[in-house]
Amino acid sequence: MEKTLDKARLNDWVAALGKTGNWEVHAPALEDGVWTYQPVESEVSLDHPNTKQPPKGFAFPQKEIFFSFEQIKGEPARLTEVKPQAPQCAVFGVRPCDGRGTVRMDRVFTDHVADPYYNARRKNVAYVGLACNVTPAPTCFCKSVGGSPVSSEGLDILLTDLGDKYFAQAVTKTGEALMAAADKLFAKVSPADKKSVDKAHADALAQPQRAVKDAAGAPAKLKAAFDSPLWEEMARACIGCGICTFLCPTCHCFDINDEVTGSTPLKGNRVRTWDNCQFPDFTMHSSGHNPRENTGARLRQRVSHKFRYFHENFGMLQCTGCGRCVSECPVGIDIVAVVNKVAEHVG
Amino acid sequence: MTKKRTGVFVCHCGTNIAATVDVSRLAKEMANEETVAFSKDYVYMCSDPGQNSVIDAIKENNLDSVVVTCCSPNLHEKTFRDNAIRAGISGFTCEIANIREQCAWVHKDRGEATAKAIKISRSAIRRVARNKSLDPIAVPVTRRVMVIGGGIAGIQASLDIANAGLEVILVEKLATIGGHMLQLSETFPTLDCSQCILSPKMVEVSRHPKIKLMTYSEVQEVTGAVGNFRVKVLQKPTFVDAEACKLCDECTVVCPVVVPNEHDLGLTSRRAIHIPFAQAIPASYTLDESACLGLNPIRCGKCKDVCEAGAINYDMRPQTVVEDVGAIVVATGFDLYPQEKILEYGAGNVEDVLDGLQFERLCSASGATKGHVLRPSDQKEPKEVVFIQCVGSRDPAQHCAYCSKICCMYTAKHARLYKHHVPDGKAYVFYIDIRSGGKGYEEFVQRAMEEDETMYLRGRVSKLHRTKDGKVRVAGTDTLTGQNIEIDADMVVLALAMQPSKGTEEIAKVLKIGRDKDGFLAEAHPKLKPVESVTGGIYLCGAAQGPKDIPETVSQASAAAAKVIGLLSSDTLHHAPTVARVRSSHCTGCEMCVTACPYKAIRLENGKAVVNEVLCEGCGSCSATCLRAAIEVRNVTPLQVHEMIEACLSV
Amino acid sequence: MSEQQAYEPKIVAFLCKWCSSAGSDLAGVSRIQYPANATPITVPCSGSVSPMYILSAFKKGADGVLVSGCHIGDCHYMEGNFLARRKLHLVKELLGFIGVEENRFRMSWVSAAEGGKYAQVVKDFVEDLRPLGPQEKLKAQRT
Amino acid sequence: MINIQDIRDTAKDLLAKGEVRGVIGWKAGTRGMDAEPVVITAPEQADELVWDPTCYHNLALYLVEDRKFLAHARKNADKPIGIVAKGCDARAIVVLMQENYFKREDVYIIGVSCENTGVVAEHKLARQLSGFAASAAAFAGDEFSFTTAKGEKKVPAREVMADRCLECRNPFPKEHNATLGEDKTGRTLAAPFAALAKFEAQGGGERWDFWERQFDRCIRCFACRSVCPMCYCDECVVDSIEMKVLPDTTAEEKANRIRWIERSADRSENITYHMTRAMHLAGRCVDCGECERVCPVNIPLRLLNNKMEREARERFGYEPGASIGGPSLVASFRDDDPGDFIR
Repeated sequence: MEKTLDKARLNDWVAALGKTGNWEVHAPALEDGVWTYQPVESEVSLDHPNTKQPPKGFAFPQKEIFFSFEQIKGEPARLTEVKPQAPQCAVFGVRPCDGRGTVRMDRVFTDHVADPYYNARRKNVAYVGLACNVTPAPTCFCKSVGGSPVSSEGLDILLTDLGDKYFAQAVTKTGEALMAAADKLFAKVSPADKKSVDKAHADALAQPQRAVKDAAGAPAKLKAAFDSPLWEEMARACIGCGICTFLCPTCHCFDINDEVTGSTPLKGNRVRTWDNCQFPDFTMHSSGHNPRENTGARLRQRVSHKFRYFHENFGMLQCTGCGRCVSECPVGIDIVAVVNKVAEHVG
Repeated sequence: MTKKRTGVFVCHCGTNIAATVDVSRLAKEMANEETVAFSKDYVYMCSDPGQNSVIDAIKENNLDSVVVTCCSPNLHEKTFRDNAIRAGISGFTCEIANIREQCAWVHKDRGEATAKAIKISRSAIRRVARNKSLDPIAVPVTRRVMVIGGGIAGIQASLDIANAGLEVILVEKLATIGGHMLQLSETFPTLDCSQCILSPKMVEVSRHPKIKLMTYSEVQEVTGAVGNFRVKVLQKPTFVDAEACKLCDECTVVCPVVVPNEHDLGLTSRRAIHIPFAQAIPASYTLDESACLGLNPIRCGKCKDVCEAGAINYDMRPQTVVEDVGAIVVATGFDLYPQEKILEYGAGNVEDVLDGLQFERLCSASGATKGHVLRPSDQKEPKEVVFIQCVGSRDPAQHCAYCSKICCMYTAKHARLYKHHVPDGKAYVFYIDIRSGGKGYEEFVQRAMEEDETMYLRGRVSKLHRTKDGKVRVAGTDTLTGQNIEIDADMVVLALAMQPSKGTEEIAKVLKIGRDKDGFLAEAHPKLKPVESVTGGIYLCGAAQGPKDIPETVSQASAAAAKVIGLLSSDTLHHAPTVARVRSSHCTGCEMCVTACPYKAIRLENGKAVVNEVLCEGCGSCSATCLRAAIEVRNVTPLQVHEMIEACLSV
Repeated sequence: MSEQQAYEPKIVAFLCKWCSSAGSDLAGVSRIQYPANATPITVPCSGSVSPMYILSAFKKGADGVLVSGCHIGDCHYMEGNFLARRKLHLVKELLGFIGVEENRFRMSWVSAAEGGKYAQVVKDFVEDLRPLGPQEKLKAQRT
Repeated sequence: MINIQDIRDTAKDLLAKGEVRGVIGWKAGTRGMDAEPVVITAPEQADELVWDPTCYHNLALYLVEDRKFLAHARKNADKPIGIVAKGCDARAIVVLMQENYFKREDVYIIGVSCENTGVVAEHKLARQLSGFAASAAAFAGDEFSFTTAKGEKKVPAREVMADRCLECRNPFPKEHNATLGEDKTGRTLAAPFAALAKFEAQGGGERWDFWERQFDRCIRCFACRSVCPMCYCDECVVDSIEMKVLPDTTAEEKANRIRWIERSADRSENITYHMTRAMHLAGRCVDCGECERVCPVNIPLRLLNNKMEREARERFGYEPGASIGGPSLVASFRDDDPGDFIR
């Protein structure tokens, strides 16, 4: 389904979703210099660079309680399942790279074993994307990893900014329902609209970006470079924080802990929280042995996961080129430069 | 770690606890605790059957730890730890939950008190669940003792300890032992001659095979702890070889420098080279470096020239001597409150206004006037003498708040001595009230009033000044008659307050022992540990601990000696094992704990902190300072406190 | 808890073994009554109270935290309370800085002879905590 | 502003003479305008070094990394390592030496004076550029210019300079082996603690509202801790696993670590974490501002540390990073420390 929407009517659509469809609408908002997804209270204006954090938290929140437990002395432990409370949620302004990120998250959490917590949330989230027909950020590289600034992969609707109106393309049934919820606000696509959107997309694709030089060859090259001393050298500045992965749209590692909330009697929750392969304790064994004990090994893991292991498991690169790990790294570790350097090194 | 099997023993303490705390509910709830394998309540846990039931329960139920919820640990911690040991488990896995003093006795509402008792008990159970079975640390002790201060207190303590067979090092700041007692003329209430009773003891000290006397010496630094102190003593040079000196006195004849004589409180003079007084121990001369023209034959050198024995040696230098001792007795005595601070009585600038010690020297046969009471200004016999009590004492607004205790008695003594020297003289005593508790004391004062016709006037002297005709006009009020009184006295004697000696202040710093609000050395407990300082192995006696007279000083010295003898009666001491432990894996060697430790018990070795368990007192300052959780006190670890906090906030 | 039941502040009281715990014993021996809101934890010395203990107590739901030690100059361990005074001053300032009511954290010097003072410190603390209501800012959500 | 060639020449000379085994400095980044930390080990690499207002990083961190690396490899360094250090970096080095982390002779400090300027605050810049990243920048005199997707924007230098630099009293590295640039000790571009004073002027209620919002945002990426040269512990007290396992580590120790905070990034846990960090940095934080800079969710962490710094200074007369031999703030005391808050 393809339609157009006057920019002036964007907020009416958002309001209609809240009223008729019981959708909770989230969109990027600037707070204190940071773009983050926030519940829309009144106005939305989709004029944002990509958000600091990807939208992955909608289906994969940083903390998820699996169940609660209580242990009374001499009795068997009592477990109570906690089901995620996930309202229907429409996320506006998702950039194509992050749309492609959701595809990868979906694969991880549904392919082999369907994660009930993820899926309970995921089925209630709709992504209303926004094509990047603007000058890309200096750290963007989606084109070189198989994506595009105008990709609709993983989105329910892709909006393209045509100046005074949006070109809206429903990609999924959910997307169609979202548009149908305020059918009257949308207009039919004219041939001129079609022409403008094609031009906008072509222009966007023509924008120069940084590039991973040979993404297709990366899996093999990373494999060859596994034991390279290059990793330690490239990670020399790495401080071992969790920014790159916590802000990544496709990083999905987690840890499970029992968090005690009371001791008389003993009770608490089993909790899943994001974990992070860049933290030194990520692979720490209780023996004290740490198979990835330096930042070089951890950088290799992160890059290899994105450009090799995920490819081996799912047939696609995990990196979508959003550039967050590059722009947000406090010390300038640059995944594009790393992959290219490895390629160059392996030859 | 396998889970603990703790026994909980809830004491009713008759109705002391049970009246306010629901003890059976407490015992029942504690049984629900994860680590509790046995729980009961009983009417008197500390009674014989109660204690036996604890021992039996430990054995029968295979318990490895015990919580007794009862009175303050100060009362029965030891009792129940001993029981634990008797039952075959470590005493350090027994903890007391204080639900009497800290709960039952201070709350009325049964519900609230029970709830609080549950939290307190639960907290103790959580703690004990992680207590380690520790054994006391055995420390070999040094069976030698240092006594600091060579007055009557130090002399008595030294003799008592030495007579028990322990080696004693007696350190005195001045060139002779004897202290203030040797300055006294006679002593109350018997009026026996002070020197006559003290000199034999001084000689005994000097001849005692177990006593090493170090005069003209000061303690500089003390390290270590009970059982094993290391003391650095600075021996100042006397420039006279005591062994060689023949006491011929030729040197003082030729010495050109004349300075006031301290022993006579400035009433006489001495030379730069001098013997403090004839009976000084050690019997030798001392060259006062500060007064001497220069320790140099070119400058003077007269004493050295004249000394036939060749005992004078200008090349003597201060020496630091290190002594290892197991215990220390502090007997650094008192000073009189300075007359300069008594502005209302002329701040020491009015002639013929003397302090008590000066008056003693006037009365003393060995004193300035060879035992004739003559007033300093004109060497005439004073016919009217006013004695003023409580000068500087009992005056919280301006001077000392406390009562100096001995002034009533020594003023009565002074009045009587005066009358014995000058039978036709008139003695007046201004007093606030008379405190004459003590054997024969009240009778002594009565005799001063009746036999010796001393005029006691109740009231304070408001001011005094010197008149043109060489009298001291004393203006006061007799509060019994309400009349203002003016006396033109020939001499006035002030019964100045006692204050801790200057040396006491210094030694407290060196030994790091506390002082009370008045500056006297603080005893560990005002009633039950009157001769112990708060630091183990350091004992107190004499006027450094508080104003007291000779009999009391001697008793206290003997008491301190008894404590020392008890402490050092065996070759090893047992030190509480609840000391700091370093987790060297986590220590980065930042030295913060080393700085924070008040006992210098931590040092760095190969970049890691190491605890000297003998010095460590387990205060935990290190643990609270360490940023890395790399040091903790055994059986009060942060993990234990963390869980106790949880217990305190449980519902 | 029914609405009739008034809010009762929960206090964790860290008492040094030598002075303040002994002082609270004296309050008991003297039968001085004071509110039951403060549960004591006896520690060797106020200097052993880590800032973590205070944060932890608040996180576990304490409405107030009291640290009480020997008077300055009387510390059984000579210097522990000096260290506590400096360290806990910083804790107090930091708590106030992030907007935690200053009356939630209290420090006192109570000697072994000051049973009455200990009772008064607890009374005053409870009175000062009452108007503040339950401490929710630092408390962990215990769902 | 110091001539970059002087830094390069100094580094080159040290490496060429073999006086140091490497020099820690900054080089141009690969991803836009920011410089990034680098360790050079050969004289010819010296030409890579740069010096501009994007040299934010407190390079003392890399001395810590270097020591950890050596310790792990069980190596002893035969020569000192060189480091280009701003005033704040040098103060951090002093604190590290105060805590015996390494010895003075292990380091060769090439001090660089910030003179009358400072580094750019990424957060301020983000506000100026509405969150759009700058692909290029030019730093000339009092006006900086930045290029973004939205075009070029000129900004007065002061508007985007970090508060820590504006308020810095010691832009000149007192502890050094060599220095470049003018000694401007005592200069202030803004009143010391100005940002703190402004924040503190609010009431307790407002302050809580503010911090509540901040702490709710924290995602516990621990970048603040990772970037801090003072957070050199191998294992942080708030981590819930035993990182330092030695042969003598007991199973009990491993099993029973205190969970001061849980892994959930809940407000209470986040607060406890940040408060603990502030306490642990009291008297040690040298106000390099790195924690605040790297925070991906813009929590103004410097305020917390600044508060502790001012307390230490005003109440205890203590200045972090002032002397290698002095005692640590919380391990020491003065008889007249304020105690009027105690009943």
